[in-house]
Amino acid sequence: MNLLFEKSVPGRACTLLPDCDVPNAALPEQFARQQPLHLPELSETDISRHYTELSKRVHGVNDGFYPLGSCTMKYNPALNEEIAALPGFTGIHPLQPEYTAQGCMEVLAEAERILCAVTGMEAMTFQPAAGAHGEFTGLLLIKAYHRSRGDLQRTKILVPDSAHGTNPASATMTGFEVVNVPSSPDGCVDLDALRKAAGPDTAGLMLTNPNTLGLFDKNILEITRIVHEAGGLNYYDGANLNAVMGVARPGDMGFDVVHLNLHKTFSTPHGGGGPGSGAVGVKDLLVPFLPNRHVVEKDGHYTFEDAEQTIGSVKAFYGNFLVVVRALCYMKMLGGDGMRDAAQTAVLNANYLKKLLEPYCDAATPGLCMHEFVLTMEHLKKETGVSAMDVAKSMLDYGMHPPTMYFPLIVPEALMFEPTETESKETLDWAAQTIAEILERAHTDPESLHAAPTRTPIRRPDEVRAARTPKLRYSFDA
Amino acid sequence: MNLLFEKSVPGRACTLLPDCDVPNAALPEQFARQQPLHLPELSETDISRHYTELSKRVHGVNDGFYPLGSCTMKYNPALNEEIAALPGFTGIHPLQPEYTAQGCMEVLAEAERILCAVTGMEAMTFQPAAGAHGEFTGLLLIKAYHRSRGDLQRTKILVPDSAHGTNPASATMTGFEVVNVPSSPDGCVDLDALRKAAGPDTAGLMLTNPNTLGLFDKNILEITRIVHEAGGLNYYDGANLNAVMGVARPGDMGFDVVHLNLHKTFSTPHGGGGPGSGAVGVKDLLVPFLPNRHVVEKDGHYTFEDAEQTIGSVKAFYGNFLVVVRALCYMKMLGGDGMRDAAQTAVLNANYLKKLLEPYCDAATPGLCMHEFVLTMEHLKKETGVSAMDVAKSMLDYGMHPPTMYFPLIVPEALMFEPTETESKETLDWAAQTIAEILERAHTDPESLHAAPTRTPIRRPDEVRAARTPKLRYSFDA
Amino acid sequence: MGSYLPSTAGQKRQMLEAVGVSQIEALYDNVPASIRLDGLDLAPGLSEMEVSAQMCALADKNHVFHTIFRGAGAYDHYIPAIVERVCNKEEFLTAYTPYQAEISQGILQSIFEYQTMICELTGMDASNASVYDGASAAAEAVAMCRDRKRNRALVSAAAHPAVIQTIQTYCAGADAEVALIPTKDGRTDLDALRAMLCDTDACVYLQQPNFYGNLEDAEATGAAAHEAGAKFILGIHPIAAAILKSPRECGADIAVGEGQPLGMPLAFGGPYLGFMACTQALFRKLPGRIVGETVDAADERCFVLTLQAREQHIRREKASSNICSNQALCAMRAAVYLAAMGSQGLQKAAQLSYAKAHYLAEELEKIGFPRRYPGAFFQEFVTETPLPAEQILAKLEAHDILGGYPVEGGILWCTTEKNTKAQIDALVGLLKEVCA
Amino acid sequence: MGSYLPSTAGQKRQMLEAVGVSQIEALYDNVPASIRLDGLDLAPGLSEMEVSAQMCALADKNHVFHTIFRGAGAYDHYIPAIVERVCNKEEFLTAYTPYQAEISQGILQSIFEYQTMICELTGMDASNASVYDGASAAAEAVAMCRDRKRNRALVSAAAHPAVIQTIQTYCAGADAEVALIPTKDGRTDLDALRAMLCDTDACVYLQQPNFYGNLEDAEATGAAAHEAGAKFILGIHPIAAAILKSPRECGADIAVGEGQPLGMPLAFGGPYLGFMACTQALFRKLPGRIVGETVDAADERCFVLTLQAREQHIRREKASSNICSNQALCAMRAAVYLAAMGSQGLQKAAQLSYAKAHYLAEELEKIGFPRRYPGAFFQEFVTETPLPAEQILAKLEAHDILGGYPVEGGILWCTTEKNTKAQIDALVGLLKEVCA
Repeated sequence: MNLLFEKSVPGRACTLLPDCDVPNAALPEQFARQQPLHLPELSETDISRHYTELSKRVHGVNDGFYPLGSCTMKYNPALNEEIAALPGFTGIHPLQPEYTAQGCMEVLAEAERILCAVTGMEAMTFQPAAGAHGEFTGLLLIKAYHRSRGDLQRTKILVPDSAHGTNPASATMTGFEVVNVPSSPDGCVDLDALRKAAGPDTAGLMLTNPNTLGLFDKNILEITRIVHEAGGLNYYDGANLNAVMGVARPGDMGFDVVHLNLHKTFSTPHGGGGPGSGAVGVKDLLVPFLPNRHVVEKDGHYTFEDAEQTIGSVKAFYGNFLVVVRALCYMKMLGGDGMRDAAQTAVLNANYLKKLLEPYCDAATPGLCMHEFVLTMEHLKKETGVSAMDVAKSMLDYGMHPPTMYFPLIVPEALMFEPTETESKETLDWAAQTIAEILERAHTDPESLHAAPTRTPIRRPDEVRAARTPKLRYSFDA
Repeated sequence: MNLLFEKSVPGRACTLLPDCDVPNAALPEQFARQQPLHLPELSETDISRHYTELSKRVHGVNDGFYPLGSCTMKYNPALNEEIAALPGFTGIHPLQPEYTAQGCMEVLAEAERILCAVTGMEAMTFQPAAGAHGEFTGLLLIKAYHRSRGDLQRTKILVPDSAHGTNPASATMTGFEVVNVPSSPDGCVDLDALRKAAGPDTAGLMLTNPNTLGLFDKNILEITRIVHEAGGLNYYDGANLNAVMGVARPGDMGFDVVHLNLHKTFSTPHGGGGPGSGAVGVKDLLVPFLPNRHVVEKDGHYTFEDAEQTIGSVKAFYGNFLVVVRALCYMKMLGGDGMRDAAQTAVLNANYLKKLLEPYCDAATPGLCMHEFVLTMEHLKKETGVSAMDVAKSMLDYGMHPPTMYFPLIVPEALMFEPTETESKETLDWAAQTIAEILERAHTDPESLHAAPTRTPIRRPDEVRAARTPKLRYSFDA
Repeated sequence: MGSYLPSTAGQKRQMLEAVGVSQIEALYDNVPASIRLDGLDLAPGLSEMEVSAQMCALADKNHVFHTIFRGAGAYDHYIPAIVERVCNKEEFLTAYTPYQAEISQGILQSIFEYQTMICELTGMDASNASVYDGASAAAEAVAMCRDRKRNRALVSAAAHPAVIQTIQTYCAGADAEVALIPTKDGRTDLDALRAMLCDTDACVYLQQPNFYGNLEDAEATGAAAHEAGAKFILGIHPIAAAILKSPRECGADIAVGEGQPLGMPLAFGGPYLGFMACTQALFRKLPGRIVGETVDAADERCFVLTLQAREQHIRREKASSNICSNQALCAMRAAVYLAAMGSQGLQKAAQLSYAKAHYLAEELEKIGFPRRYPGAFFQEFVTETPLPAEQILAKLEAHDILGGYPVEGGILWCTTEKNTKAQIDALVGLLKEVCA
Repeated sequence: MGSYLPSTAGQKRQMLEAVGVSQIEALYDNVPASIRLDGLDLAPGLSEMEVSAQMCALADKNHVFHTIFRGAGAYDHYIPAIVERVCNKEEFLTAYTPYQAEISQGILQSIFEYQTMICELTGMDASNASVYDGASAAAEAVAMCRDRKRNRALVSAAAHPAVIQTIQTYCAGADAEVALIPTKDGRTDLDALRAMLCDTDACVYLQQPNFYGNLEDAEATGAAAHEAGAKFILGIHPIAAAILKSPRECGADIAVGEGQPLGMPLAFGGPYLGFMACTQALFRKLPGRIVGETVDAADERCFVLTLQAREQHIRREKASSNICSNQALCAMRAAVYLAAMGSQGLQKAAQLSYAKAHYLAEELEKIGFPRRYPGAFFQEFVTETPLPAEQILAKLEAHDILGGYPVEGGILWCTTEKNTKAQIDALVGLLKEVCA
């Protein structure tokens, strides 16, 4: 379909703004733009139809099953959107006097209170805008902590090899050196390797638990003890909190700092890639370093305060506030029991789907899983030439979003499924049957899988060409 | 796709309401329902996905060209929806004290003032909920007028044969006898026939002008004079006001009462068939009979008043208020000049599209048209066997809503196009080219048109079966 | 200045040229010169920003009450968030009547589902796709019952006044008679009804619960009507219907009602929703659009507008109703509402509304607001007042409470599931204070 | 009690059975018993109706000012209705990062269009798909410029304080140095900058217009930076950019800014939008998602996430940024906003904001609020105040006006196209009264 720019007609416009009602004032010539500005010229009908057409070329959670591993694509409640659109939230200037924004501040304080109870933490900041931003913030806190003690030798962050790519990248951004810790054959952290890696240069460990294989590390208490004993701190990547909320708390597992993806675990929509919220919770020892503008309650009145040795700002103001509003709605709906129910059901759904699929393909790990699991198409590929990619692309033709492909890196031809708790048994049954059919077709008609998808708005894109000859914007000269 | 009832799972539910916080009270047994109540049991995910799927099986104005004649499917501005959703409008009880609802009352008064200026009327009621409801109301006013004068012999309403079916039906509902007035060969009212029909038993004339052939009756002043001289009143069916707003006024044409379709001319959305608003405007002589609860301003304060000899209520309260809100937004945007611009552009678009199509098929009337025009497929059918229906159904495959089919009844194999002013030249060019291709294919491959559509969610339905063995509800026993 | 016109001046020139006229005014040659306007006597158009500001200012001139104890035909029930979300989808909003079934299955199926739900609520066999509101639904139902021999409608005086007025207006149009059945103790007087009934009566219209919130003996009323050969029309509250005897159980031939409680905001009276359902014997007389199930050319189940031979565009002056545009989007709201509530949820809404009204009535009784009528009631009831109603209500309004509706001899109070015990207790406390 | 779980108890039992465990807790065998929770110390869940009431009550505790003369990093520009309407479409809302291009063209194309618009606004060659906000965009831009030899960033002290803080925080993380360029008369001191610059400086960051609303000599700043071999980063206001010299014209290597004015509500500080664009020479260093054009297997134009070799999920610890989730939906808002405004509309918004600020400044001057800094400014400016700022602002707040932002030595006023002459005159009248 055409681009907005290709639909543009010179002279066409929406009539949005009034004429000037004050004496005109002329911008001094030396500041004035000379370069032409090509924005599309369109009527409201054009715009509305353009985006309506685009909306039909998107698959969201509301369009169907979306078991994208590690992304927790659960249903986004309608109430959240209704509440986040209230003028009493959207119309508040971030710098208006605190006494006129007590409701917003209470939202932050209340969300903090609940999330601290869920994670076993002491305080929480909402400034980080996404999970990776939360990791960065958490590592800055760890860094500040060691510095404040004059413990300057701690330059290394331990990261298991099953970690999300953001973990090592965040460590690097924070000036740390990354030490990869291998997994043992059962998919958990290799304790011996960890013991070897941990030492006086260890600033901390970053761990996702349940990990990216969907396993709760049974040695979790030992792991965090090893790091603590080496003088390091433990960082919990909350990407997978949905498996354990209400069941076990990172704080009780021995973690000192945790980030949460409010847009994953707490049902706020992903918006095609954001905005998210990477709230960071900390234990007592890290409270003095929290990002600035932390909400504090005194006698029912809320104020912003800066921590004594604050790391400063990781962005302007207080974070993606409206995302926190949505998460608070969700948490109030569920309450403590509801969160536990949600987690347990997410785990049940994953195990059920895994069980349904196991007759047709290989799981990366045997037995029970948490909220997600990984399949490997290694054998399939050897036998039929059909790759994980082919299987995933075939799923597109059935109106199903594929699982995460080729992750975690330690599993060859990986497909990582996270069905979430808001999917019904009917949907899981249907998905399993559909995937089974695809896998069967891999043997009988592998070509059809290489050629998939065929019923989608476009066929497989040429990604190599995109990267080799980058065209990153529309060219008006062409 | 499945029905909500087929997706229902016993025990599944949304958690919407709290438990009872007052002492329970038991409904006496003699009033209690015994009959089972089968409502679907669904989660919010189920509901959201169900309607998302349904939304993809609908063609709205935002999905593409919608030249449905006589329905004025113009673009529905986003602002209208934003304003109509304001709690200051949606949260007002119709029976709350007038001093707490002055804004709502001002909306009605302001919309009345503008629409009176547009139509040349003295007062306006918003109680009627749709065009046909407006006709009914208007005829009740005419009836009340004659009665009030003791003129009880006036039992007939004159209706041209090109009229919408609602006109004769409304006349019957109001206890009048319908006298059909034929059209002359040029598509306008046959003046001689009208003179013959008009007499002391004439209560009034119902006329659509421009008429359903898209022609402005050049004898309009003579027509209304004939009826007036016979002692009847003139009723203006405003379905086609979009052609002339700002250009000429029904009041100046000699009409005494007019209904407007706010959902057509004034850009409020059609909602899949409603809610609309069939506002009725009247000249002085009918003011004493207006429906009750008419807003009146006194010293900047608004009150509801009942006219002296009110016909009563045609529905509860004051009409489809939120539809009036939307129309007022639109009218404020356009102002007087903008309305004229809109009308002229609607007429230009129709003439342009007619011009583009004339090389390929026959127009029902030659020369210029107003905001809509009628094609006849009579020759095409004789030559190729392809009917107006076949042509219309073929258009579905191109993402275009067909024109109104088989109306007006006086034109055989009629297709009635109303492109409206919010369509661009590009769209009209595309539509004309597409239709030309279809018409060409009627000659080369008529079968393909009989078989159309093929790219729509369903193929042609068996309407005869639907009517012969009516299944009007889902059966739980089946 | 505002405009939604895509055409640029240059394009208009091109199009005029193609049409063969030199200027746009020439397209109006048929319009007599004497009535061509120079311009409208209206303010010039505004920008979107200005219109937005003006309209918001109008909305701000209204007061949205924090707490509402008023019903009287418009009810402040809870609207689940999913209702607004679904019905705001532009595809539903910007489509028209589903004439072209191939590209309108979304709307057709949703109406079919709505019709099924209305049949379930009422216990009836067939429902139409909606009419304008509860009052016009009642008037249309009366029209369904009339024939040459039976031309009079008996209407309970305990029905909503607007319903009575609308029936009267419609009947006056059709030169048909309406007689009011008197009330006794806030209920329809059955003895009076029996005495009135004669063989030219087309139907009896009863409202359950009635305008005063009281529960009527609907079965006996229906039996009386049928005995005289008249049809029985029952007007119901669609949430109360979840726990009250269904119209079918009461012997009704036609069930109608105001669908506003099913997910429509108060909105100063509209758009609301008129629902209509009837027995198998009558369904061909139902006015308005009706959706039916059929199959397409590929033998797949699908839905179409059906039984159109009843309608005005086919029958013209022989049609019994002129309705075409209805309240389709409101019907969709009702369907989404009922899908979200489910049977259990709807029964809960009814039960909560009932329990809260009874708690409030009890508490009011204690402080000198005795109930005016004896017997069973649903979510509304009339009390007498120790002070003039206006005085009491004004005091409540100052506390951001919209009190009950003033009626002859007292106040008509209403509760829904939204009225918490705390709100009720606060109301009672305030009234006590006012009347102390 | 609230729940979004479709599974019924019966279905859960079936699924447990299929999995082969007797109860759901058994799925957590790996969780050490010592840390298994009995329950959370939280209130029980609520119904949707209760949550809605509680959250509305929180919103009601905030005050939405009728008139706003405050900017300072968050601007009350007009948001066209079409922006909200389009971006509320559930398909856009509920999708994630467009990993699967075949079913994500809607989002990919919208980002490609956004990238093009940002390039047009800034005059740059390449834009990413957005970062968290203007402050983090500035910090990421600084990171793009650093290498082993050049590790220090020079940042104008006249930039927004939160931007400065964020750059400092990011640099502290990376053990990189930040030095503030002092100001003189409310502008970046160019002489001081020239004196500071040395060959270990990675970049100079300048904000235009700066925090005080003043227009900087951006070209000269850029020239100075380049002379020292440092990169030049220009932080801009995206609406002002419609009429101000573009970053390209000012010689910038990287342009960044806070995209909030492009259709995002104030929303207590977020979500907002960080935009980043750069020259051809630097685009491979851009952090975050980038969408590129390509063709599909049928040779049709389509769009994909591209240049992923830069990103963390490929490069892991060698990536220069960790960003993955960004502000995609905000970027869509900006694109719809810019499409609705068009070039003319955006220039009008800029020109109106400018003219109104200058009118306000003139009127304020007349009543004893002289401008604190000389020279050209855009839509914001600082005035001195005859009374303490807090006292003045409190008075305005009582009249439902959010006055300017109190800064050292005065008040930072701001106007947008939304501030009518009537509002400005009323403000001035009120101030006159206060200070009389």
